[in-house]
Amino acid sequence: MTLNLASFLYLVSGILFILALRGLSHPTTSRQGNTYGMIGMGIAIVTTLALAKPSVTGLGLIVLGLAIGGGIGAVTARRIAMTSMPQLVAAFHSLVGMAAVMVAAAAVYAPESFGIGTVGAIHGQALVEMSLGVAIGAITFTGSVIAFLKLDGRMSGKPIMLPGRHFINAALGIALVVLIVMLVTTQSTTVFWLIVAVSLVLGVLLIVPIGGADMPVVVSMLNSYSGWAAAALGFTLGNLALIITGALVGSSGAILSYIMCKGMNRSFISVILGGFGGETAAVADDGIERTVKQGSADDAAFLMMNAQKVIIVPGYGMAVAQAQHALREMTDKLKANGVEVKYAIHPVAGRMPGHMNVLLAEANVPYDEVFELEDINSEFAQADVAYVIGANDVTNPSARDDKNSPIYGMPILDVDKARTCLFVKRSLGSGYAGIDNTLFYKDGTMMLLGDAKKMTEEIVKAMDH
Amino acid sequence: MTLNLASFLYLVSGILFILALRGLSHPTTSRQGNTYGMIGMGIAIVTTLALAKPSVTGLGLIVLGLAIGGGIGAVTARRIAMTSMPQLVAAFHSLVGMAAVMVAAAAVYAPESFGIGTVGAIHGQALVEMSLGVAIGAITFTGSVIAFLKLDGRMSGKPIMLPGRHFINAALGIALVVLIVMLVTTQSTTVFWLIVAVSLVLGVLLIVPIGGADMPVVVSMLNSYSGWAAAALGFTLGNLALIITGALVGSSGAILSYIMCKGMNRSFISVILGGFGGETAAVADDGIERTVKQGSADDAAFLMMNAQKVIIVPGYGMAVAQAQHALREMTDKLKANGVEVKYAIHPVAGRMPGHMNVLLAEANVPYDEVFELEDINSEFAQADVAYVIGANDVTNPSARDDKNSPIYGMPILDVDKARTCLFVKRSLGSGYAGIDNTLFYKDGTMMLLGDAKKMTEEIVKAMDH
Amino acid sequence: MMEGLQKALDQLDQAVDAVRLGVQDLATAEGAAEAAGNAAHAVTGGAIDPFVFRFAIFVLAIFVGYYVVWQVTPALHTPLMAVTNAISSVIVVGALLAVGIAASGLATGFGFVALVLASVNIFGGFLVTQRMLAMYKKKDK
Amino acid sequence: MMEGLQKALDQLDQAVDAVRLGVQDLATAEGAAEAAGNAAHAVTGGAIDPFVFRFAIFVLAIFVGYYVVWQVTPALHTPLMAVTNAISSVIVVGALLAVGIAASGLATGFGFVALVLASVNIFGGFLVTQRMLAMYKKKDK
Ligand SMILES: NC(=O)c1ccc[n+]([C@@H]2O[C@H](COP(=O)([O-])OP(=O)(O)OC[C@H]3O[C@@H](n4cnc5c(N)ncnc54)[C@H](OP(=O)(O)O)[C@@H]3O)[C@@H](O)[C@H]2O)c1
Ligand SMILES: NC(=O)c1ccc[n+]([C@@H]2O[C@H](COP(=O)([O-])OP(=O)(O)OC[C@H]3O[C@@H](n4cnc5c(N)ncnc54)[C@H](OP(=O)(O)O)[C@@H]3O)[C@@H](O)[C@H]2O)c1
Repeated sequence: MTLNLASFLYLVSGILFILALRGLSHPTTSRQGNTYGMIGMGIAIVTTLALAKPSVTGLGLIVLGLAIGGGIGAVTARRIAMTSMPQLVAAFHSLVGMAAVMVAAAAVYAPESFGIGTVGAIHGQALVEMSLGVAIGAITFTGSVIAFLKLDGRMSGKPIMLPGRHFINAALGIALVVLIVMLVTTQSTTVFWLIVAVSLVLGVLLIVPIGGADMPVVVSMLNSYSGWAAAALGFTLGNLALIITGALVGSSGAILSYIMCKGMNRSFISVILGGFGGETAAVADDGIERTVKQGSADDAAFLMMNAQKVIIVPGYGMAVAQAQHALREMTDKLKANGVEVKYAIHPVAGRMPGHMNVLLAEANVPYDEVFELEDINSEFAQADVAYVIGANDVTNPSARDDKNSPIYGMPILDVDKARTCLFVKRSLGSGYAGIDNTLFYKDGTMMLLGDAKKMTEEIVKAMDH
Repeated sequence: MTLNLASFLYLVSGILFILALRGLSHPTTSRQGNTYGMIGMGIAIVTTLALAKPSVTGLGLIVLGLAIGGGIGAVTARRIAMTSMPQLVAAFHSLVGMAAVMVAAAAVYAPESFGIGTVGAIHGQALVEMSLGVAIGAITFTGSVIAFLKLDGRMSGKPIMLPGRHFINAALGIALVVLIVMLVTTQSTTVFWLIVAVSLVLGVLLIVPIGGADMPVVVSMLNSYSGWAAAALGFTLGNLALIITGALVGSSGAILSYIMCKGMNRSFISVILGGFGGETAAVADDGIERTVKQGSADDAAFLMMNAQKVIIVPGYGMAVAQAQHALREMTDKLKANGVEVKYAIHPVAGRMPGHMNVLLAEANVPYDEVFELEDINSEFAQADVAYVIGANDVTNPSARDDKNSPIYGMPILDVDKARTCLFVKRSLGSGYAGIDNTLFYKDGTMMLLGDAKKMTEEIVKAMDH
Repeated sequence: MMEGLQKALDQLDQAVDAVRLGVQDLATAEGAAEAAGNAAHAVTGGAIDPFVFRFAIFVLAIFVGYYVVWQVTPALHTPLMAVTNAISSVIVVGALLAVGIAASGLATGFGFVALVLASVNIFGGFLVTQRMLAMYKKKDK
Repeated sequence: MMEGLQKALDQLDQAVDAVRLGVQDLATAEGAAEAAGNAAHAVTGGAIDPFVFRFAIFVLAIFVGYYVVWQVTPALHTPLMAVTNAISSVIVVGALLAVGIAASGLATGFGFVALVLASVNIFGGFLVTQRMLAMYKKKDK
């Protein structure tokens, strides 16, 4: 295959990746989009094989590698619980980061294979591009590993604040620049590995000070990084598919980070600087006696069965409790009884963008019953019951009314406008932002304390009476 | 200047053009966008000068050319009436088309200047790209001239249907392909000029069968063509700014054509095949006696002054009568009297996309009082008066209710839902589509027969009593 | 004349071979590393026809155009037509090259005509757009 | 060795000059027209560094990415994260080149590791996306 034809085919696979993302603009086109993505990947792989013309041994190795990796990937994809998506994505990012580092290493030891010179005589520009790729890749690797550990609960979510960390990070950053210059002048592999080492350390240091709850933004940011790393290596390899994909992934991660920060009304900088979400703030004690109306599953069942319209507001607690299937059963009962049921999703409900939508989809909730904040917020005033299950911050009226609240300005779901507001959670404790929710003490509110799944199941049972 | 730096700067100007179009997503950013566009053009020109390093004579010629063209352009831009926009755009497109032809001719006679070979020995690929550019450019030229003549009323808007025109066009198309092949093999300038001649004829033949009223779609299509011509020459000259701009303009024209066809519920093919909009169809005579309630300016003034909410629906007749300023005066009076006034714009009201918006903007109507169909259509039910000024087809309920109507399926403004519907036009005649409007004979309708501007001015006077 | 070219091409071949040998010799030497790297780069990475790149740029620009134009608010569709017209006259770069480098009288003439036509569009298009856009105002409160 | 390279470069210069002369001689001759055209093309059009083109492609792809991602419906943001992850493993082309062309044992090793890691992502990413997307259903009526 000529290089021209190959480049053209890489362009085709880049275009197919664009179409893959484009498909996600609507659920009906999304599956087709995913297929485009797979075809694009297939074209990229076959083109590369036709270009490299590997020996029999080489081909054997390649098939082996694809089989091992593909097997692990396929099994993981099949087995993983939908609630573990955030962790899975973080883990996958770390792999992309490490793969980028390894490809760069291979390029340093066998530059001829990539047409960027010979050992010890690699084209300067290629070295710069490669160093950028390898540095970002290594940061992505360790950063994603930390994010994975925090999300998976294998490491405390508490922010770890090293003294003088800004100073250390700056020093490491400068060291990176110096090392890259050295690599170009000396072509030394030692320097290359030093770059890798420094970047790995930097990845850890950048992410440990960020609290576990901020990890979704971090994961998305690392997604963006992995894109830029791929693009940088794309420049080195002169590969159009890599350059286009890198830019797509880079933009995608950046935009999702932006959307999350906006949904939480926080600045990206404040997330990255870390230190947030470690301890829950003390509940403001304003001296006013607060009374809470607590209810039982029977009360809730009675209220909802006699309602005309129920809006369900799921949150992080639903994911933790895996309550989506029970919830679906409950709404089926309600609908069978002639009650109108809708789901309202806050842009940052749960722990990653679109988190609630996936879980509801898993429980076979049709996506046209699920509405975004702007589309449903005005309907709470006409609803008889708002069933808030495992959500907290996204309903907190202090974001709307209290200028001193740390989440002031964040858009919220106006569940307090519904006639009755049912809150399913295990305690009166706060959510991710660590802020007391005054709604618990309001007249129209009834607390259903307990695990989201168990409580919902009890309500379902109570409905049968 | 090195070619690398120049290419980079051409890329910058391409990006600035993207930002220019991006700015048009909102009126507040649009002026900034236009500035980006001018800067982009400036960069492209300066870069080319730095690259070409013209002699003093050459520079003199260039300044002269820019001065002559710029002067004509600037004066035209200042003098032109807003109502003549469709014609102006058509005229301008013809210039781009001719410029493309001239540039290609220059390239044929002095290929060295463009780095595509020497006279009689021009690179084959460059010749193919160039022929495409020159053919599309020439078609754009004569096509736009015809469109201009029809829009400006200097030529009858009637479709001119040559017998066997599809056959002639096909033959010319085949001739073009043959000529391009000959050009590549013989490098003869005669063949080049033959290509130009055939394309010029083709441009005329393609557009004359299309009725005057369909010209807006044609203008937009020719806009798209001029883009593709520019892109083709961009390939020849290896110029990134031209390639990017060509693609932008090409997409833009195509999308606008699509939007217009959709707004009229017609297929693009049926527009291009022509023959539409020549004669007005005979008014369907269903034997039912139709009575029309006619009103005076005084009646209209009384009705509107006592209304709570008035929605104004402008159409092509407002543009013809230049009634926008009088209209603005009328709404000022109404607003001063506490009446709520809004403007409703149908996507294909008038004779080009956004036609009504420009005219209203010219009359200082704030753009946040002007609404698109989807955003205002539900409000007619709450309006006391719909003031339909020079619009007809876009209000015709047969598009909504009568499956046999030629415009069935076209979205319409539901003016018939308003308590009273005032129609300002000169007769009971039909509009662009040549279809009778049953609304004229409805109970809630009052016809104000007369010129849109005069009638509105009379209403304003009547309001002062 | 044919022979002249043939000879030249032969010489070119020889030169390229010589470079290749030189590079192999030098592969481990230090100073000339950069030069060698350059040569190797040209052999593989540089071998892609620029047409492929231009085509890629063209296709991506169509995507960008598609999205950017769909985002234009309908109220500004008329200015959109005017401004796309203005920017499509970047074709002026071709005219400038023809007039500026001026290798033949005819070509200069054609270039000059193209220059005048494109200039009408550039100035006319941007200015009329500016005039239109200046009219779009918000309600003053 | 330095001399070898120098000599080669000199020869290259001579060859290029000879080509240029030959082309000028031939400018009016017929048969070799195409060849001459090719040469002239290489001198000007082909002289642009591929980096510029790649950079242009990169910038335009960022624009496309920007628009395409903003159009993704919020309900599909989780699949978006999964699928971007999957496609970012086109980095596999680098791994394939390393393993396939295999010039040094070490490089093959690194390439193999990269290949395995990227494959996990490719299969894992696309399949988990497919699994998620299969769950999004409309109300059946
Ligand atoms: N979605 C994103 O992309 C994203 C990204 C970054 C940050 N965030 C942040 O995450 C938060 C999301 O808000 P949210 O309302 O969904 O969640 P939240 O405010 O974190 O509240 C979740 C609630 O669920 C309850 N809960 C936990 N486990 C439960 C179980 N097994 N059964 C029942 N209840 C349980 C907890 O209360 P108990 O302990 O009393 O049970 C907790 O108050 C926002 O503050 C947002 O800014 C979201
Ligand atoms: N906007 C676009 O991009 C575009 C493109 C292509 C086609 N079109 C077509 O154009 C039509 C636009 O609809 P429309 O409702 O705006 O216009 P219309 O249906 O063409 O009706 C215009 C009306 O204005 C009246 N009129 C003309 N001159 C007048 C004057 N001086 N004073 C008062 N009234 C006058 C005419 O009636 P009298 O003769 O009785 O006065 C005519 O019925 C649609 O059919 C659409 O499909 C639009």
